[in-house]
Amino acid sequence: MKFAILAFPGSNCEMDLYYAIQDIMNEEVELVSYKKNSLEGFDAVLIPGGFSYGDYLRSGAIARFSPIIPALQEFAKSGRPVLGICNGFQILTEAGLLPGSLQKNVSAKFICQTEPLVVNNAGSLFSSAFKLAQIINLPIAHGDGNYYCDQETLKRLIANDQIIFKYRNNPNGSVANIAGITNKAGNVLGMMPHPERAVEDILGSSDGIGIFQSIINYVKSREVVAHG
Amino acid sequence: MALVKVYVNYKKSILNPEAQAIQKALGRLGYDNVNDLKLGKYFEITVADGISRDDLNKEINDICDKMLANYNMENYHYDITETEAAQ
Amino acid sequence: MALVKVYVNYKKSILNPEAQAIQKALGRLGYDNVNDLKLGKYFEITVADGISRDDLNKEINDICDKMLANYNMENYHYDITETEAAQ
Amino acid sequence: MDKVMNQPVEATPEQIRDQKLYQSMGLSDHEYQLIKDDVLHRLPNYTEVGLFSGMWSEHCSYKNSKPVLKKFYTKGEHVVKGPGEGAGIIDIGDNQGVVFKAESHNHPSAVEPFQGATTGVGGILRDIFSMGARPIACLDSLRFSTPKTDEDRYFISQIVAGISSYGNCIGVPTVGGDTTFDDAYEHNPLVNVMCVGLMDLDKIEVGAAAGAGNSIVYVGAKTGRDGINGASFASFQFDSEHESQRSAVQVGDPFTEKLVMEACLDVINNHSDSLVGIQDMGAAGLVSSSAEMGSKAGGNGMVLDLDLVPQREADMTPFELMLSESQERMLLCVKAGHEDEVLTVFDDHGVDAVVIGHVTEGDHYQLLQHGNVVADVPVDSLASQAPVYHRESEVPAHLKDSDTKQFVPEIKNPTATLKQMLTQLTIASKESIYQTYDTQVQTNTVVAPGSDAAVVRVRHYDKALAMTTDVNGRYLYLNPRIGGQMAVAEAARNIVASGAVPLGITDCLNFGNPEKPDQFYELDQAVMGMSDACEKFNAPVISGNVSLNNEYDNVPIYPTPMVGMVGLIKGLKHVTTQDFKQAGDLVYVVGRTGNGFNGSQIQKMQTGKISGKLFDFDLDYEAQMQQLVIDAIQNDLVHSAHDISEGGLITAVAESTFGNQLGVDLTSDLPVDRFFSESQSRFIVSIASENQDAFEKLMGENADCLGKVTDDNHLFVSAADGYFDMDVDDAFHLWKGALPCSLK
Ligand SMILES: Nc1ncnc2c1ncn2[C@@H]1O[C@H](COP(=O)(O)OP(=O)(O)O)[C@@H](O)[C@H]1O
Ligand SMILES: [Mg+2]
Repeated sequence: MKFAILAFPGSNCEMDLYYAIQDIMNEEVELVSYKKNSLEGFDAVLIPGGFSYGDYLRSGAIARFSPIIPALQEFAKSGRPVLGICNGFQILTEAGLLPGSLQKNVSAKFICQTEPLVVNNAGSLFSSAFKLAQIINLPIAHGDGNYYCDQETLKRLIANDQIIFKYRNNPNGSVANIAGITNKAGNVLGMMPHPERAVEDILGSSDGIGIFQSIINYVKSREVVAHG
Repeated sequence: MALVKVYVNYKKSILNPEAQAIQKALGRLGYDNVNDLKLGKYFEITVADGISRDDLNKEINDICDKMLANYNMENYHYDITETEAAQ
Repeated sequence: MALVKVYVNYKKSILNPEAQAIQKALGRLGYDNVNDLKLGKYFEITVADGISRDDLNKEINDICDKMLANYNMENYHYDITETEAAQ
Repeated sequence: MDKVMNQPVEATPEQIRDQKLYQSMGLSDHEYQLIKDDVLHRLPNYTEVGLFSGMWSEHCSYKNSKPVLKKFYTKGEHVVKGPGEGAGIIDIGDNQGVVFKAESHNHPSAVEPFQGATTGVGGILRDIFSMGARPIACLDSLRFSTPKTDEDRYFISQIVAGISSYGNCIGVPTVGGDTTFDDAYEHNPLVNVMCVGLMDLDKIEVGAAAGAGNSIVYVGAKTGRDGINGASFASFQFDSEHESQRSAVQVGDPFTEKLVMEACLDVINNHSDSLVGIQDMGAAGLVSSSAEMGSKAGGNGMVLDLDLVPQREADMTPFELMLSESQERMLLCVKAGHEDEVLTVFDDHGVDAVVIGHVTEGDHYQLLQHGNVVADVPVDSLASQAPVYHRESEVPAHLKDSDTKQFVPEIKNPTATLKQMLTQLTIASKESIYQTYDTQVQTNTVVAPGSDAAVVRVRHYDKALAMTTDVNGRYLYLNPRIGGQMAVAEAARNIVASGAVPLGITDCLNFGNPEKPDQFYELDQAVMGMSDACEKFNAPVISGNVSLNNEYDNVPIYPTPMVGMVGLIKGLKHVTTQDFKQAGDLVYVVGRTGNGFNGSQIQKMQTGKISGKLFDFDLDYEAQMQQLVIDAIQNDLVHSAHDISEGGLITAVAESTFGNQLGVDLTSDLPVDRFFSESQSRFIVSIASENQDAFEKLMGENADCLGKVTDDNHLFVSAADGYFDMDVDDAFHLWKGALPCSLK
């Protein structure tokens, strides 16, 4: 299968994702510039962390006007997997692909540390490698990771089982301890923690592999169905 | 030329940690008659001539909806002043 | 009650990278009649009664100098409106 | 608009001479005369005086420190480039070079903490990528006074926020640093940043502009009126009267820098045939980058058309354009005919780049504006022919009759003293600072802040780089030469404790006013001391930075030569941290514990000051202890290693228990007070019990077994005349909470 990693001006985790997919997951992967307007030939799209356009105005606010975004919207609509990590999550909310928004952390400070997460839905295409309620450790590194949505939206997220990961010790003030949510269809995941930073024990954790593995399993199982 | 002043503020229900921190600090410094403090963004946009007021209103609303404010958490309002030249 | 609206802007010679990036993005989106865009901070401060206008002016200047604006790089101005109750 | 209003009126050459206006730009009478009589043989105009004031400032010319810097040990078989370029380079095998340099941003940060810190980070990053290296890590070395007021707390938080905002945004992990608090830095906080980069050795770039006809290309942000005269300003001392010198500050734009960095690395890596040279625009902006590039190439001149320089503001004068310190700008020399190729690369990256001039025959450095020649000086006169001063040196008064007796700590309750020690801000955990830094981006950080040195692996190779910043100004205050040795020794100890062998150092020489003989003495002696140690550890100085005039109302800071050291770990399995790993492991102290109290944290804690003659130090012994520890690590005998520094042995033991929340049960025949001694050359090492024989055989008499790691989360240490006894969890919270609490 083949992953696309979108790179915006100011993205800074695209290579980390690249190495995670290429060296650890051993899958095909290609960087796709924000200037392109097609995502043809890819099975899954990853939107990396970083500071697209310096996070000026609001994180993700400017990136979402990039030429690649219509193609991304199209890709998402087709039901194929899209994973936005950190700034990628922020871009997805700004682009309207995920509900809610990400505000400044309650501490008003950037926080970089490893956080325990609770797997709140192990049935999604992004979390099938985990067990429900499993605790996984993933690093966070963000200043604007405080997830906000109104009560209605939260009810819908819960009712549809769209909350995939929750913080055990809510480091940033997110509504309902939310660390990662999907869209209603379940094929677009936005999460603040960085799975690509947790793919080797020497870096402190390899729990992030489960997320990439889930995506790969999903895509490959569909290939089998399609070809079988 | 028109000068458009746009004010973007957080919606009431949204907690703004920065504003909170400033208000707390003011309290510590003894400014205890400050009952409330809100912090928002303030844009001054200079727009070239040759556009009707209606179109300008449409354009500014557009810019704000699309980019300057996030409807999930922010409100905006603006005023337009005609000016002779860029300020 | 008094509602004080404080506007804080960068001084002229100071680069505002954020405003620059926003203006460029607007240009890319085709809003090419936006000649200039400045971005500053906008505070709404509600102050309790029982303070003379002179004292209020003094206090607001004080707060701005000390905390809301950075005199190295920013200017501020403000207006005061009397209100019935907190907005 | 009223145009005339904006047109600044410049003084005439005669007015500059008669009213000595050059003085306000930082040039002395002697220097002005030199320019007039020996260099130009005519009166310099306003712009020219400006060029010289920038280029002949300490910051650009090193005029006061050059003779001192010559004393540094800079040799070494692996040095590819030593001091002189933007940054130094050391060969680490596999056609790879590690590039590093440090920079001080003390004065800009004192004026405007957030922006001062951000632009410091931005500047040091440009130094690294202009060599053709990708920045892989930053470190920050901070010196503050103990926070007392809200302003102090705000100041510190703004410095930290500035460093975090820039590094995080650009995507370079900030993996280490050091932070200490002492009122000697009350009006002169120190903000030093270091950057480490990695490059392929066949891609080295130099900051030179050679070959008549080749183009000078300006890259990056537009030039504005920010930070004008900053270079000469950075070399001024502050006092209450000079407050008005605090002029325009620069704003950092990490987003633009990220684009500039990627574009420059693209040009260097993929279009090197078109590139003659590249340099960042740092202090004294356009003049310094262009004149240095011109002078370095040798044998050519340069002409720049200022009308072509991208400008953020209207009606800028040549003086302003040349001296502006607007950030995120680079200068390139591009081969004639290859301009379009290079400009296209920048365009692809969304970075502005324009040709603003070219290299000429002859040796004129000429500036044109509106068709007029506005400055015309010999190229070398600005850069390589700046005056050099050999300053006088005299032993400072406080060193003349210092008491040779060592301070004797008074310890009634050892546990209470230890707990008090752990909450001293210099000792306390710096987690609340480094937690706001992205320490992991680039996914190579193997040891993040919190251990001795940070460790960053080299991807796709079985090797890693260890890095640290260190210096204890108190030791230098009591003895600049020995203190200078100790600064390098401590850095090396941290490197060794992490499993690495020292490669080399960079430095920031933060000192007082070199025109005062007693302050010059400190600089001179410190450099000699550092150099002694560099030679001993085979860790040459490959780059550095000088920040003088750190003096307020005639009181200088402690002499504080920040040492940034990088080491190499061959084999990732040798990466070692300070945390005890498992119950049952044996705990050793390596190295002799002597009477090291003058200048120590316990002296400061108990008397409020430091005084007396610095305790003894033996560089040979230090090197020997370090070699033993590195041998033990390379023989796979070591589970944890921690250097003993401020706060002494007991503090190091306590710190080693915190990471994995283990305990210890130790016994020693040292008296309690010695547990706080800061004798150098020591480590706390833990090993698996089955390695006892091998380890003791290797160490001989140099390691004492103190006892065992336990899993009961309790620290118990029995001394000759008392004992330490505390709950590790309690102590951990005291240690961790002290800094955030004092900054609240
Ligand atoms: N300003 C800082 N930025 C990043 N890391 C820091 C900073 N200050 C201290 N640290 C980290 O905290 C740990 C302890 O620092 P320090 O007490 O200076 O150690 P040592 O005494 O061993 O040199 C180190 O890992 C160091 O890198
Ligand atoms: Mg150490």
